[in-house]
Amino acid sequence: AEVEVLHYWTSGGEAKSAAELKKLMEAKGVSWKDFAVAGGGGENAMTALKARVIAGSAPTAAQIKGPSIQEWGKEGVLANIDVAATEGKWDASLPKVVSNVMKYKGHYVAVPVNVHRVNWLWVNPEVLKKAGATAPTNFDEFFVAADKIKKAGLIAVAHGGQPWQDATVFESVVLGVGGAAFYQKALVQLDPASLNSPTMIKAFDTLAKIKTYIDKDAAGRDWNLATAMIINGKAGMQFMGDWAKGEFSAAGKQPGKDYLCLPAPGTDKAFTFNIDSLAMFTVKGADQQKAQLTLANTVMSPEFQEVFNLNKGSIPARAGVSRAKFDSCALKSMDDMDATSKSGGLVPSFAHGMAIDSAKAGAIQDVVARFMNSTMTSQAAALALVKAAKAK
Amino acid sequence: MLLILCALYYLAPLYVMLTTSVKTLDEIRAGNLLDFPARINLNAWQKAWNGACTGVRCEGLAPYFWNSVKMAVPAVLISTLIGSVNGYVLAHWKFRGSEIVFTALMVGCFIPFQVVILPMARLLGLAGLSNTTAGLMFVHIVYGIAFTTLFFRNYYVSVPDELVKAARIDGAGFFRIYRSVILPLSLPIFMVCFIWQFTQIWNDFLFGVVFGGTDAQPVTVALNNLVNTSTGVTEYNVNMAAAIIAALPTLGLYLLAGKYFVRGLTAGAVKG
Amino acid sequence: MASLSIRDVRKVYPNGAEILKGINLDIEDGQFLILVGGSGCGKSTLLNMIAGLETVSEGGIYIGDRCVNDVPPKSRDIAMVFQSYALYPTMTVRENISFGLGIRRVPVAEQKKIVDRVAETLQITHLLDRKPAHLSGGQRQRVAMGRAIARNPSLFLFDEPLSNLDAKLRVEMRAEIKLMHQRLKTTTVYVTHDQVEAMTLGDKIAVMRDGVVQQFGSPQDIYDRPANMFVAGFIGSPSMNFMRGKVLQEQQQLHFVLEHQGRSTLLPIPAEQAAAIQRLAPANGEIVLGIRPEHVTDAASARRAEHSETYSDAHHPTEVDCIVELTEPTGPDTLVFSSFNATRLTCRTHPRAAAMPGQPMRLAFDLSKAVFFDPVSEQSLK
Amino acid sequence: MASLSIRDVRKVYPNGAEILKGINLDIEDGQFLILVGGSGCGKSTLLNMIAGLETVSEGGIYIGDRCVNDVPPKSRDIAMVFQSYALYPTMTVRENISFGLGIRRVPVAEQKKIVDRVAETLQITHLLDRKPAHLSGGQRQRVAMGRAIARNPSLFLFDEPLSNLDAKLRVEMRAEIKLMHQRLKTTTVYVTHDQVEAMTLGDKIAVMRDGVVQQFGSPQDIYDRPANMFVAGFIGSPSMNFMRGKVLQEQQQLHFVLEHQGRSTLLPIPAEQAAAIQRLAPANGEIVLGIRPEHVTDAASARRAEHSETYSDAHHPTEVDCIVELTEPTGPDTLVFSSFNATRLTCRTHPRAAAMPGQPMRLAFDLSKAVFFDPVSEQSLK
Amino acid sequence: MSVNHPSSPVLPTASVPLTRRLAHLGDRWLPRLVLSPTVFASLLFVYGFIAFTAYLSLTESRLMPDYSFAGLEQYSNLFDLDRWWVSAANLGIFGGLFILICLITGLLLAVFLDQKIRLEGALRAIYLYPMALSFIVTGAAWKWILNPGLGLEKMVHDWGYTQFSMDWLVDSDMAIYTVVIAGVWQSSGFVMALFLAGLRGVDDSIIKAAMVDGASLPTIYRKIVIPALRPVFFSVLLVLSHIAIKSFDLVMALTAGGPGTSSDVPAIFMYQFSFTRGQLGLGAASAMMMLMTVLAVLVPLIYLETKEAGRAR
Ligand SMILES: Nc1ncnc2c1ncn2[C@@H]1O[C@H](COP(=O)(O)OP(=O)(O)OP(=O)(O)O)[C@@H](O)[C@H]1O
Ligand SMILES: Nc1ncnc2c1ncn2[C@@H]1O[C@H](COP(=O)(O)OP(=O)(O)OP(=O)(O)O)[C@@H](O)[C@H]1O
Ligand SMILES: [Mg+2]
Ligand SMILES: [Mg+2]
Repeated sequence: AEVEVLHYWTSGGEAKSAAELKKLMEAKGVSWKDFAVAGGGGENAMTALKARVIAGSAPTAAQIKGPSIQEWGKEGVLANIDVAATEGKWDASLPKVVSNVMKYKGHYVAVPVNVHRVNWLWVNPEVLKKAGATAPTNFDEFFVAADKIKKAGLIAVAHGGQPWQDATVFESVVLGVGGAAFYQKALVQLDPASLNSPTMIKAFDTLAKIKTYIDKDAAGRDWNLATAMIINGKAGMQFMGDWAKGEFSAAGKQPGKDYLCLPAPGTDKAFTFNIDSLAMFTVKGADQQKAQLTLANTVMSPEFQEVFNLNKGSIPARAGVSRAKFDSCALKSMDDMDATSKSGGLVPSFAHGMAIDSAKAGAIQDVVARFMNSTMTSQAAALALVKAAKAK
Repeated sequence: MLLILCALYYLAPLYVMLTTSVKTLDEIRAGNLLDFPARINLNAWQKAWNGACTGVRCEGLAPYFWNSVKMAVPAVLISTLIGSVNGYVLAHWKFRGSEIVFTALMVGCFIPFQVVILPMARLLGLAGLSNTTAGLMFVHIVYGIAFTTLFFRNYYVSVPDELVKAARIDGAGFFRIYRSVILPLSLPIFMVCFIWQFTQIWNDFLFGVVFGGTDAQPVTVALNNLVNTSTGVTEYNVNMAAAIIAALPTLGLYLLAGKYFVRGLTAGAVKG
Repeated sequence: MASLSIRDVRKVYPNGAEILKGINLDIEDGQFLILVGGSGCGKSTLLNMIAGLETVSEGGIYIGDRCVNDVPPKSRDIAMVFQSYALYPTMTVRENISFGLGIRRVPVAEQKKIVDRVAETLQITHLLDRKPAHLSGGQRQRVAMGRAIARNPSLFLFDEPLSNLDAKLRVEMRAEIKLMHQRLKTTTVYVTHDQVEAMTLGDKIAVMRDGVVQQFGSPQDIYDRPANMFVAGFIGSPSMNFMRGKVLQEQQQLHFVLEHQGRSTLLPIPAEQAAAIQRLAPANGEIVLGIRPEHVTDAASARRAEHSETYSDAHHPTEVDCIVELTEPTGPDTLVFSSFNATRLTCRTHPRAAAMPGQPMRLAFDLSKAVFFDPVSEQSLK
Repeated sequence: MASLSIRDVRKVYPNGAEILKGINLDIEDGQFLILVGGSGCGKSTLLNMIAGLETVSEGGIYIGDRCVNDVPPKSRDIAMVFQSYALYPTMTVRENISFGLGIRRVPVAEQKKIVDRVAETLQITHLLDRKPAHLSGGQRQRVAMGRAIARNPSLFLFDEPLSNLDAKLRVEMRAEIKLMHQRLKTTTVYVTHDQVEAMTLGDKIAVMRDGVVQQFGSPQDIYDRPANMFVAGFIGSPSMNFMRGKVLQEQQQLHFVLEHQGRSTLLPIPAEQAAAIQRLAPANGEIVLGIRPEHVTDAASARRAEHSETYSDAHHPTEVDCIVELTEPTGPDTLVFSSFNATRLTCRTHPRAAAMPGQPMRLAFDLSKAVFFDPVSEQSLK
Repeated sequence: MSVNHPSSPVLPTASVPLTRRLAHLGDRWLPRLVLSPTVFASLLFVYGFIAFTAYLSLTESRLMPDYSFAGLEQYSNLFDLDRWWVSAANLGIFGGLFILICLITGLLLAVFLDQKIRLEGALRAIYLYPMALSFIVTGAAWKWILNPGLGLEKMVHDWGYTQFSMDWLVDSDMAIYTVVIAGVWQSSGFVMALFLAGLRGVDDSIIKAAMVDGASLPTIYRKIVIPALRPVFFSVLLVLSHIAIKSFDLVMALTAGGPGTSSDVPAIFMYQFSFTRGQLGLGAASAMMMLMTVLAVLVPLIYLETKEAGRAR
């Protein structure tokens, strides 16, 4: 039997992590057919997936996440894997926020691979030291530090000018400026009043200011190249999810020493989560179905969750994974997740398609991208957000 | 001279790609874009061919390269041949409505390919051809015919009708005339079509990624994956080497047969 | 070998144009039929229909009593030579000639024998291994002819086979085609727009205009007794002269009144024509005199001809003075152009008799060969 | 208007081929020079050199005493008409004609006047707003000519301007060109490979072969006294007949011995030629008799001609019997082909005198106009 | 009809041997038979799919085709989207400039190459080779060259000219022009080849005639040769507008529509909305708009051309 998995885990740490899964599957006698489609934040992958589904030859599993799982569920092409879930007692080991996302109409149709925290700020302490700056905890401090780095002749903020990266910074800023409750109202419930509120305008103002610390070559730069700038000491700070850690690890860097992982300014009480998951598609033949269940079990197994997340920089989606090998960043992530899930600071990442459906998310992303790449005023941007939120 | 200056502009990207591909990473980072490589280093080529990772697999471009060959060669041959026969009919066996057929076919050149993805996927699925080289070939043939027919028809129009008449009187039938009289005359236009179709099909990305599945992924998709797959640092030299490898067959075709290209165009493919 | 009949044939192209409007022609086995006419009159269309390359819209084409309307070209037992020769450019001369034989499954040895024989007849043996691109125009023409002969068809079709050759070669090839026909005696249909070819080659000529046969007859018949002004003007080089004028009866003799620089000269009309004219001429007595250049000549030549009446009819040419406008020495004769009441008149004179342009000259009109036409219907009066 | 001299002109193409091998020609102001010769003999090359479109390898070209070797075409004050007419396809007829004027900065009003005048002369006024693609062959020819006339150049160059027209039109346009030249009197160089055009149009003819001028003279001169067998065969249609044979002195009279079906007939040679022959003939006494078809005619016509000696020299034609192989009626005359010792002989006879092929016929040879050649050097004996 | 031909017993055509009649029928029907698969394929795969897309654009389709009718709603949504108008405007800029510059450079190169210069073969190959590269490769190479931190700008800075600035790739106002640069680089060689072929077809004697008429070489090209290339212009326009309107790979590889959405073009727009954003209906509507643009450009062009050709006949 074999499983075919469509994914776009192609950069540094991701690719290594995917390779682990392949190894584990092959150890269980299931061969792995790699259907990697890189580029464009999964755009090509989604196109290919649609073509495959329409052709009636869906892959065993595909990297789909968040509300999209529901959308696919509506199309009736996902497989029910409750069998594996009961057997593996997933309900018990998955936090509610996670398991909700994995279910369609109360049945498991997808397996979570990990939980990413998006609201991180990655810092090169060397650079800070050279510039005489200290690690920021809020935006005021952030801009002080940024000014110093800039004066030292280095790039303050490493960034890649792609819409999803713009959105990543944006959501961290909104979270930092407005707090979790505001974030929830604005970017999850899309409340028009919140979207066009002074807070939102302030968030845009902040974003506009951050823009001034970004080098002009950022346009089109891949995130990992931006991360590389931190690693090489060319730049001081980067807003990026915890997958950036994979790049640091791959470069042999130690957390706390060679780099710092800080919550994005003003968001230490919050956690934007981004769950990677594999949605399971209906496959034909008992053999294939068995392989699919094996895949689901393997993905959920603590062993896999451990190695995968060690490589990728994220934290396991399930409970019961040994914390021993995880580094300080990951441990902080785990703790914060626990804490925020109780305090209500645990919010879905809008930039990574966890909060709202793809049409609205895309529309908002367009607004942010336009704001980042033009002289649009904050007021206009806020108004545009209201309009974008109506997209269908 | 002006022409030489222009030539430099045209050559610059190729030069950059070539030199970059034989530099080491350190040299690239330290040096200038136009610097000549200090030492020619073929490791990047080696790696691009059979070592670099595309997604989880780390087999380089080689397997995908052969996928492309297996797909492109038959697709080019078949679409050219069909185009040739079609052009022959449209130029020398006109019937009521053949002009309309021709115009209608021409419109086919302009359909945006994104439009056809979903319905085509469904049809391929029904035919059991999805994710196969055969399926990909089929798609390329279907959307290549419009252009090849156009080329051949315009070329064959310049072949005197009297040749066909003479052969008919000599007793030859439809296919015999095609084989004995028309085909031997068609070398220049075949070259044009080969070049055009091969370039189009070999360089296609969209169909490859959508209909190629895992087994039939062509080299362009692999190149894209390779360029986007990185382990820490972007290996520009490997990427450039890969890009050149992916372009080698078409480049080679242009260099070998480029002469025929202009000649074939001159011989009649140009006319609207 | 076969006779050919064309009965009420009409051709309407899909675009609705009626190109042939009821053609009737009959030739016997072995005859040489010429289709002649201006460009676009439908000659090629008719030939293509005989060949089976175009469908017949109406009527019937019969080759040796068999209606071939629905017979495909390859089964009609014909061979055709095209204006552009239509040699297969990628084949050698030998292959060109044997192509049709090969298709008809003639054994290879036999093919070779035929090709060699044909090549010898046409003196192209040394060219057999060349490609058409390496042949001169005349050589190509020969090969095209060889390809036609090789098959030994019962009907030859030629579509302006000589019009791409230069003047000299055209004259030579014309004679060769005629000799070949004399030898092979294959029924032949030959399209041309060159009236000299029509005159010299044909047993029968069909003069066409706008899809209608204007006259069908032997060359000499058409030359001497054209049915209408179109045929009269078309056949003969230089063209027949046409002069409009009145007839005048005087002293038992009908005259044509030639108005000229304010004076009128009376040209007596021979008896036979006079009768027809009196019967058919329009009420106002105005008719068109058609007279060929060789019948308007210098007075001396005319007088000399009169002396020995061997061939000329017993008729006394009338002499008229004129001013020469232009002379064209062709070698054996010199053409002299002059004007009568704004009508250009061409005469054929002895080279030494022609006066210089601007000089006066005395011309002799021999009306015994003249033809008269109705100026409205343009039909010959007879 | 200008005279034209070509002095020792040679042309070597970059590929090393020597195409013109020392050409010398002189014509006076207002004369009409014809360059005639087979395909590839270098006529167009020479014309292009006169136009300045090709460089001169050696020698000099003088237009009105000025050496123009290094003068660009536009400053030579010439106009040229091409075989393909070379009309500018995207311009209307009016624009075509006025293009050269515009470039020479002729005021627009003036241009219009010139175009209108030219158009009227050529009767193309109604075509002025059409594009060349919508014109017939003859109309295009006229426009090309109009373009040349409009500029009123001092030298006209024509490169086979009529060869794309059909026979009928060619004859008409030929006369028009001649008339135009008579009116404008512009010095003209005219390239053709049609010897009839050469004869009828030229004041002077240069017959070329392989880059060498074979003979340069007036049309009648070249026709009557060709310098060699090439010129003799090239000029005249149908071609001059050549017969190889011995001369025989008998009773004070030199004879040409015509061997024929085992018998020999003696053809007496007129006195003047006889002298030259005796002086120049090769030792074995074998020479080539060149006689034009119109001087071998049916016996009756010959006798008739003899009666009135107005133009024919006092010479008694010799009658010979032969078998007719082929006849070609052209209308005014009929050509009769016969063979003497495998040499084809063409005769021009009265239409009614020609016998049927295969029948015997009595021919009369008029040697007074014959030309004799050295069989080796092929030069005329005189 | 039947005229005075009493004799000649006419053989009925039915007595023609069957095989012969089949052969005849063969030659009449074979052409249509041979063409029919193509016609069928084009009906299905081109027109069928266009119809399918047209229908989709009238439905509420989101992630997957959904056949409930929604009227023109998708179109009104589309026209409400700023991003659509940005991409349309970009297509205008890109298409216009790309076609114009390709035409001019292609024509100039062809005219210069036509002057019987040495090296013609080599130069021709150099101008033509970019055609051989896929847009993916072209995009990657130019992205690198135009990248201010890596390519041209850095190079010139290294040479000491630090004022030099070539940052179009990352400037949202200028990014679309970099697409033009790369597009021209790739396609102008092909245009050159087409024009060269056309120039070679121009009757030599026309040029001679113009020389005799007194025109200088530039005048000859301007007034006579280039106007005579009209049909070639038509082909070139056809091919170039085809490339421009379908340009997807190039933009994707070079700027991916960025910075932001500033270099977005309709092809990318429709791709993203149809496949990434789950707004298939909207994507279909944009595709229909693209198609209509194509037709709006092509139909008059083809009409004019055929009319011209028709009159010339
Ligand atoms: N396939 C066709 N459809 C419509 N009209 C046609 C077609 N072929 C020829 N014609 C028209 O039929 C007429 C006669 O054409 P045809 O070729 O028979 O003339 P032709 O007498 O051979 O002239 P030419 O001497 O120029 O060869 C022309 O006016 C031509 O335009
Ligand atoms: N550019 C050239 N380079 C080399 N040879 C040439 C060139 N142009 C013409 N020739 C050769 O020069 C010879 C004479 O050519 P030219 O065109 O003058 O002949 P022509 O007498 O005009 O013949 P035609 O009657 O066929 O027009 C030919 O053999 C031709 O092949
Ligand atoms: Mg014809
Ligand atoms: Mg010439």
